[in-house]
Amino acid sequence: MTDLSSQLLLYIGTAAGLFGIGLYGFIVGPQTLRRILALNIIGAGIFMLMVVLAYRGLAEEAALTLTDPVLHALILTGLVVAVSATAFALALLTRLNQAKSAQCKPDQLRHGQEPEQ
Amino acid sequence: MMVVLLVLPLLGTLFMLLWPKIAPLLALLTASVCSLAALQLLFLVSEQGNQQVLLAGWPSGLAISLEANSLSSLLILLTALLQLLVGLYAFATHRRDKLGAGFWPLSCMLQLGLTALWLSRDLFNLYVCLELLGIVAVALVSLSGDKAIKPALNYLLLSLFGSLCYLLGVAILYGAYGVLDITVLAARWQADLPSSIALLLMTLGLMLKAALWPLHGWLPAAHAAAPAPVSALLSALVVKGPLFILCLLWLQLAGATQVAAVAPWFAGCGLAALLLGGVSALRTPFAKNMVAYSTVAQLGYAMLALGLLLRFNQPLFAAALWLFVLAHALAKAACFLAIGEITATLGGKRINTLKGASQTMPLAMFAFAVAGGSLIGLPPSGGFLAKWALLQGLWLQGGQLFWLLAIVLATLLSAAYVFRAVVLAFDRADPVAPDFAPRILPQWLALLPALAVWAMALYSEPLLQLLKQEGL
Amino acid sequence: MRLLLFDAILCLLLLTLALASILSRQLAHAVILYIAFGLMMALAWARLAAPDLALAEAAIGAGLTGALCFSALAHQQPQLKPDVLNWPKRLWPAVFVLLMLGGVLAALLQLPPSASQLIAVTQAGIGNSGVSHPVTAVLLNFRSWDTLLELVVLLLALLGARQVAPEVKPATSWPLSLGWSRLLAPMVILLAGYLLWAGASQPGGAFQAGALLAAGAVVLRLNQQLSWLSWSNFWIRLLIVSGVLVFVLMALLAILLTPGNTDVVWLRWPPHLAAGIILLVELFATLAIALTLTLLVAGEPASTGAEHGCGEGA
Amino acid sequence: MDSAGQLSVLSTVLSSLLLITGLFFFIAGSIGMLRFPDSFSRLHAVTKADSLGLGSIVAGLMFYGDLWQNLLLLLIWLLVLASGSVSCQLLARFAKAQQDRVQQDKT
Repeated sequence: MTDLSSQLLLYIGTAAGLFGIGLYGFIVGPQTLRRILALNIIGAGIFMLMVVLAYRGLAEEAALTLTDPVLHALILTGLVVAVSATAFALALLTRLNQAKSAQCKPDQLRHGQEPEQ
Repeated sequence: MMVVLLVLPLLGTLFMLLWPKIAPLLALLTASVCSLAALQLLFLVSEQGNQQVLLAGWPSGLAISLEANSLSSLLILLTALLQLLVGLYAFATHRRDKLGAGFWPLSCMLQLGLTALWLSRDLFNLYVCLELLGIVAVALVSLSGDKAIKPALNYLLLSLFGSLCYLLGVAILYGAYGVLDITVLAARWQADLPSSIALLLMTLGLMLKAALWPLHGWLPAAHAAAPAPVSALLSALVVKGPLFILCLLWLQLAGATQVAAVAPWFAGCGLAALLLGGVSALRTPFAKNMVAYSTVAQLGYAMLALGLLLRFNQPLFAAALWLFVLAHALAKAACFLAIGEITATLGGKRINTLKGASQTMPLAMFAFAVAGGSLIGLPPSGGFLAKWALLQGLWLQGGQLFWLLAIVLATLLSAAYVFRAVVLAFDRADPVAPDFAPRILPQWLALLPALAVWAMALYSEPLLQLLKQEGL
Repeated sequence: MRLLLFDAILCLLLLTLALASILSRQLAHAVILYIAFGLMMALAWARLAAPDLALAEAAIGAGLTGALCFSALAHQQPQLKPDVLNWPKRLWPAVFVLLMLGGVLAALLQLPPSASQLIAVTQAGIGNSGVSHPVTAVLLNFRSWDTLLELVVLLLALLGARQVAPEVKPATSWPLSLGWSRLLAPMVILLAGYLLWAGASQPGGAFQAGALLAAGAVVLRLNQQLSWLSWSNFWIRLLIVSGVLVFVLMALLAILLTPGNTDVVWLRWPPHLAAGIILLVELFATLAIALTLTLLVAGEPASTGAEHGCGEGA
Repeated sequence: MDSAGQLSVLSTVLSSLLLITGLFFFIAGSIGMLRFPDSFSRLHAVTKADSLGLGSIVAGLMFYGDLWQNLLLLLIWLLVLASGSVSCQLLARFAKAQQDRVQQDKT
């Protein structure tokens, strides 16, 4: 079925597994921060797949002494884009939480006092 | 010429960030110069044929390739003109609507992202453009403050997820074929399992980003929460970017068996979007949500045309697809600007705000009605042209009664939600304050694209010819 | 065989950490587990012959994202009771995920074992690219348009984040951490300079150097140093923008310098000038990346407690 | 592991011993962090085990490297030591401040 070596298979399987785990986390949630983490895990899985694909030639063909630099460059670009998006998402989340806590402050105070009484 | 179109918005953005005080001026200047350049590019393409550039002067495959065909240059022209128009509107109303200074550089970046996307023919470069577009769109939505943060965050997360799906598809394709250039890839394409899975993943991501049914859930909230000029840009242009890539993938890459398998699904999704989006637009109590749902419905037409094009390979459907995109962009910009102007002046978000608008704000209401006419597809508007091409194509195929009936039903639905607003507007107006003086300039600006979409009918022949041969 | 065992353990660890991060009860644990995951990921990439990516992932995937997550965590409402999902809510997503995973795996297993032919093309072109490290050549010469757009995306993230987040509250510092951060600063600068310079021929480059510089600057910022480092300062803004600006100006200059009447090609560096141009572009890109990342992390509103946590993450 | 062949038996045994000691400290520290009740004792476990464990691992590895590599290894250890103690102090201060706040609330 496949011509890949067992080492490559292992890593490819892991990459796909990470994609699956992240996907599950993204769908199930429930907190937004966790969904952002899940997106990052999906991203890590995809980048890992790309790293393995770049490593492919090195593992299988003795003639090649080089990993695929194009894929490596793509991953670097992708990493930067991913971290930018994550940073923006987290900034939005912070703002959302601030707005929420400004709303809930009276509530929370009441809640904090309850156990002591 | 392509270089100018890419460099100008980029430099414009940078200078705006350095000197925020003159940002509006720079934005308008950039948009107008870009419009001229886009017009020239269109002439150039129609005279000399497609312009292809391999960036940085490296051999094909290694370098990123850009290509300007007549469709891309038409879309670039549309982008630049709408930017100019919306920029003028935003400039005219930014004091009243408290539009932050952040709008100008962001809108300029939006232009850069869109132009880069229309030109790019490289899978990974398209990914970067998509991300740029997605983040700009979210940043623009979040301009309207606290109430927009939640929809913006939701939009961002889904959009990121969509791009990651697309990226996974790109990774699989690169793993299988070792190239990213779409033309090179098309030559080596084999309809095997990896390529099918990759195509499906990319389609999933792009459908999510383009808010195509059934993945449209984020759109109404996000577009309704944004400030009026931003909603106009988002609805008119941003959702078309992923749609463009989707068409690029299925029309240029996919093999015959893959196309045959997926075409009915596309058409079905398009139809469902038309009907369900129309019903939602009819039922929502908020004015901007109505316009946003109508975007979902109208994107259904494009999807339907794509599905039919893939199935029958009839050039009329290609023309219909892109005519829908053009007509919808103009009409929706007019709708959002008009509704935004009316709700901002009369105060209130519900559709009831429109009550009596035909007397208090006749110009804006006229703009809405005219644009609505194109959404319905009344002759001789751009929407009518598109629908006519679609119907004609179906007629030529013969025996497609089901689709014909469905389109008629969808037309009735869109007529219903447009007339719902218009009828309210002809109701008797609530008494207004004696010093009530709606501003004229923004209303005229909302009317302009509405008139332009009717003027499209004047150029129906060349447009049809151009888009029919293009296909993509 | 022994190495295969190592690979297997590493992969298992990666999967476990990811799963634990997704399923853990508390958000704080999820973030910590994610950071550990990022570090393991860097190890895996180093194992897969991608040292520059491992550097970048350790700095960004683990460090930067972790720091950002921690500072967002500080603003999270304390969770009173963990959300418990009922079975159907867990089952359907799981079924969907398994279906999708099956499809992806089926596709991946059919990929050919041979690498792309682009490697040969890259090697043929590298002589004229101005640098000898292939990844840098791809980033800044062969596919420089991607890199330019990537810098724009980074700038954009800063714009967006600034737009939604209010100003930072001043917090107190503490002599020991201040002293240590000051001691670290010159070392960080030295190392970043080395990374940047080495990027031309070995693993390293603008992004890694920028991330490192940013880490140093963030630590200083958290100790109330570098108060001039803010968006309202024109020169800082100029430096942040210069990453893209110098890139574009160089491209325009390169067009002007192209001899003869050959048609204009965007972003083509003349071979004899390429090395200099790339170094210049990288230098400004590094500064811009460092400043952007610093403002992204430290410019966020944060209370004192959050900032300590943040420093730890970085 | 091919350089191991050049080492004498004594050095191999010594370096292995050091490496095992280091690993033991790491494991003990990790268990301590997971099992200890409050933040102070957790910090104690982690930082102590880290500096000692890393120290012995670095020492164990030094048998394999040349002078320059050994200097680098030493530098790594020193840096980790310093930043570890600084961050430990920071965390402890933070934990103390929190404890004080809780006590103030109670009184």
